[in-house]
Formats: sequence, structure tokens, C-alpha cells
Amino acid sequence: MIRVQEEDFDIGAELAALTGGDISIGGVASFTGLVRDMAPIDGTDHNIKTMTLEHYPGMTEKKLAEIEAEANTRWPLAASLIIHRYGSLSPGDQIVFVACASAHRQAAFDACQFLMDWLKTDAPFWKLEDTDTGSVWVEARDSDDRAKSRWTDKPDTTS
Amino acid sequence: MIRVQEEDFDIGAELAALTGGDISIGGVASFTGLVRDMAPIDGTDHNIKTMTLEHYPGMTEKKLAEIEAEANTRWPLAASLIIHRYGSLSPGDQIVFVACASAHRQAAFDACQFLMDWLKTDAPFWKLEDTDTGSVWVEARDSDDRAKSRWTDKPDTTS
Amino acid sequence: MKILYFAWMRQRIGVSHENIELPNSVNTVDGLVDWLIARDDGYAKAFAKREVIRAAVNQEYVPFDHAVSDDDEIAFFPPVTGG
Amino acid sequence: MKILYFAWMRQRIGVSHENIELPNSVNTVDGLVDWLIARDDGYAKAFAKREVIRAAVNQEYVPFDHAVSDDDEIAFFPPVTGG
Repeated sequence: MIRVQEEDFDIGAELAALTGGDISIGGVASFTGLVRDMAPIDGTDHNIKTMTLEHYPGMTEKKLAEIEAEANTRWPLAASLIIHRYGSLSPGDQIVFVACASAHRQAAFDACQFLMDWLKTDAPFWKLEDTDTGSVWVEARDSDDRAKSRWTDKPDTTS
Repeated sequence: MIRVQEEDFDIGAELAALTGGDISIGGVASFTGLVRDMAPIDGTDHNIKTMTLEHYPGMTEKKLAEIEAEANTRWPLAASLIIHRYGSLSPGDQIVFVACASAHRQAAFDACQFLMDWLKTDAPFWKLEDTDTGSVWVEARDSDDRAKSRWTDKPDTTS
Repeated sequence: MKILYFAWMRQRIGVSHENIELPNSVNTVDGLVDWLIARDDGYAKAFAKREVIRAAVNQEYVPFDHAVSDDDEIAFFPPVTGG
Repeated sequence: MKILYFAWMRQRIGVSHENIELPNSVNTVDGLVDWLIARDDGYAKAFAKREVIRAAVNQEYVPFDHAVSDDDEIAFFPPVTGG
């Protein structure tokens, strides 16, 4: 399931809903992304006051659904979930939540990391950081492209 | 932090306590292990009615603390948590919870997986499955040894 | 044709979206960008580093030699930074 | 010396722990196992596949040639299966 929303979410409730009742699930891997207090701008750290997340309504949902579908073709998942927020956020706030449930822990871990890596490079979101020295659009990082590129080959699903 | 306990735990509350107030945290990776409904015995799946987790009080806490300390030397973690239950459990019940918070998502993911892989092979717990054809001690799996062995080298913490 | 701009593309151009009538001479994303740049300095500024900008036609990523037609929805934006 | 047994080791031997006086002739984990096996069939059964059993002295994993002394706590158990 995917959700794009302005409001916050409750991880405990989301995980309970994700696995509830399915006793074939052996493990659930999840990742929560939070707004950090500091942003590196031109090599110096600046305090973040607020962060605004802009997105492309329609394409966002489409890309997230594609990414989730791809993960489900690569790993035997019992359930998966992507929640991504938009709008105005503060340091410490939750931005994104990804969870994958599977009979096997390695599949759950790998799929969860795959979803994060792919959404980082493919989902149309942009972060504007309001820092103590003005507003700055976050720049894409090469490390995110590299993180995605490791999933080019099909994974080993036997372990 | 590590906890070995008979009672259940609340993931939402645990994660909130783990990250609460620390706005240097960019991401939290977590894994929840659940009791599955089916167990393979001699190649055939059997229904699990209950599972009993035995452990070695004293050594369990010691090994979990060592494993957590090792993760904290390998990755820059803002916080980490291992909870492992013992006693009588039923399919769908939570067995184990591991969470790692870091400024960087790759460190959080890697450390979380490291903790699970190590505790699987080093923490003195034993599972007794009460199935529809009798009680069986779960056998250790080679795949768990292989999963641990991949952490022999020090990780790349730059990404 | 509906054109959308996001993040600093939107700020430099000054609108989040616009509807244009696609000239017959324009057949590709690249052609559209050339045509926009000729219209106004804001576009020239926004598209100055064309190689870093990503384009989506009907909500799918496309290379800049991709075909465009008047009933497409096309979006221009910087590399994404969500998650 | 305090000896603890877990999981099917405990079941086969019939006790979860016991206190013994370590004979002077026993200096290693292997020596202790030989001495236990000689005591009773339950031990012989429990230690039948010695190579799969893990030993911990004072709550640290040790190889079977590790030294033991009378004030140690030693535990025997099958490979662990938690998590």
C-alpha cells in the first residue's frame, strides 16, 4: 500500500495494520526518515528551522506504486507499505515510512532498503530547507544514485 | 539499550522513546521478528500451536550488550535498542525487536541487520515448537551462520 | 499542452503550471525547451543547465529527445530529493 | 563447579543445572565431558554428537580445549536459535 499525505502517521498502528492477522509473517523490516536539525550548505552545517516538501501530485502516487510493485516482484512479501508526507515539517518530524513483511528476514530487509533507495531517486519530491541563513533547495546526492544502482541485478531470494 | 523480558512490547512507544528529542537523527531502521504459524520438520511444514523460548539468564544480557556495543563501534549510531522475549508465545506474537537510529540511513540499515545476524548466532536462546505432531527443538540454520559471516570485514561508513 | 514546473524551476519561471498551444515546429522535449527559452529570460535562467533537469511526459520520466504532442502533460524539475 | 544445560541437553540429562566437585584429573572442557559421560547414560546420550554442542565458561563461548577450574560456571547447549 502507498500513501502520500500531509498529516503525521503512527508507526505502531501502521505496523499493526500491516501484519495484523497474517501469521505466515516471520519478520517486518521498516525504516522511518526524520527531518534533521542540520543541513550542510557549501560544506558548512546550518540549523534547519523548517522544511517544506513539495511533490508532483499524481506522478508521486504513480511512481511509489510502481516502486512497491517492483519490490513485490523481486521478493516474496506478505505485505508492504510506503507513506510519504508533504508540506511543512520541523526537525524531528517524520517524513517517510517504509515497511516490508515477509516469511524471511533477509527478504524483508532487502525489500525495505530497495524501496528507500528507489524512492530517493525516483519519487518526485523536493525539499526546501529554511535555515538560519535563508531558504535552500536540497541538492540530490550522488550517493543516492549509487545506492539505487546496486539493485540492478535480481536478488538472491533463497536465504 | 538491551532488554530481555517475558512480556510483550509496543513498537510505537519504543521507537518514540528511542528517537525522542534527538533531532540529529535522520533515520531509524528496525526489525520485528514474529512467531510464524508453520515450521518445516524433516522437509514438511507443520502447524505451530505454541512456541517456548528458553534462554540463559545472565549470558543472554551479556551477549546482547556485547553485540550492541560492537554495532556502535562499527557505525555512527545515535541510539540502538534490542528487545528479546522469552517464555511461551503464540503464532503472530512478537519475539524480537531491533532498532538503530543514525544521521544516515545506510548506517541505520546496516547496523540493524548486523544486530539481527549476530544475535541469531550468538545470543543464547532456544526455540521449542509445539506442533500438531509434537514438540520439536528448532534446529540452527546454516543460512544464519552465513548471514553473520558477511560482517567479518569492517563496513564502509562513508555513505 | 499542460506544462508543470517544480522546486527551483517553478521559482525561476514564476508559475507552477501553464497551458500553451504547442507550435507545429516543436516535436520533442528539447524542441519545447528551446521554444520556451526564446520566449522569456525566466525560462532561459531556469533551463540554463539543461543537463541537470529531468522531464516527465504524462508522469513518466523521459529523455529530452522524447516526442511531445499538444495533448501531453509535461513536467520539468530538478533531481528529486525526497525520502 | 556449577554446570548448566539448556534446550535438549537439559531434557536428555534431566536437570537444568548441578553443582559438582571437579576432579583434579579434569582440566579442560573436553576432560569434563569425558568425565560426565562416564558417570551416566543420560550424559552419554546428551553428548553423543560432541561437535555440535557449544560450551560457555563464565558466560563466554569457549572451544573444548579451554581450561576449566572448580570455581567456573560452565554451560552446555545446542546451537542457538533465537531472534
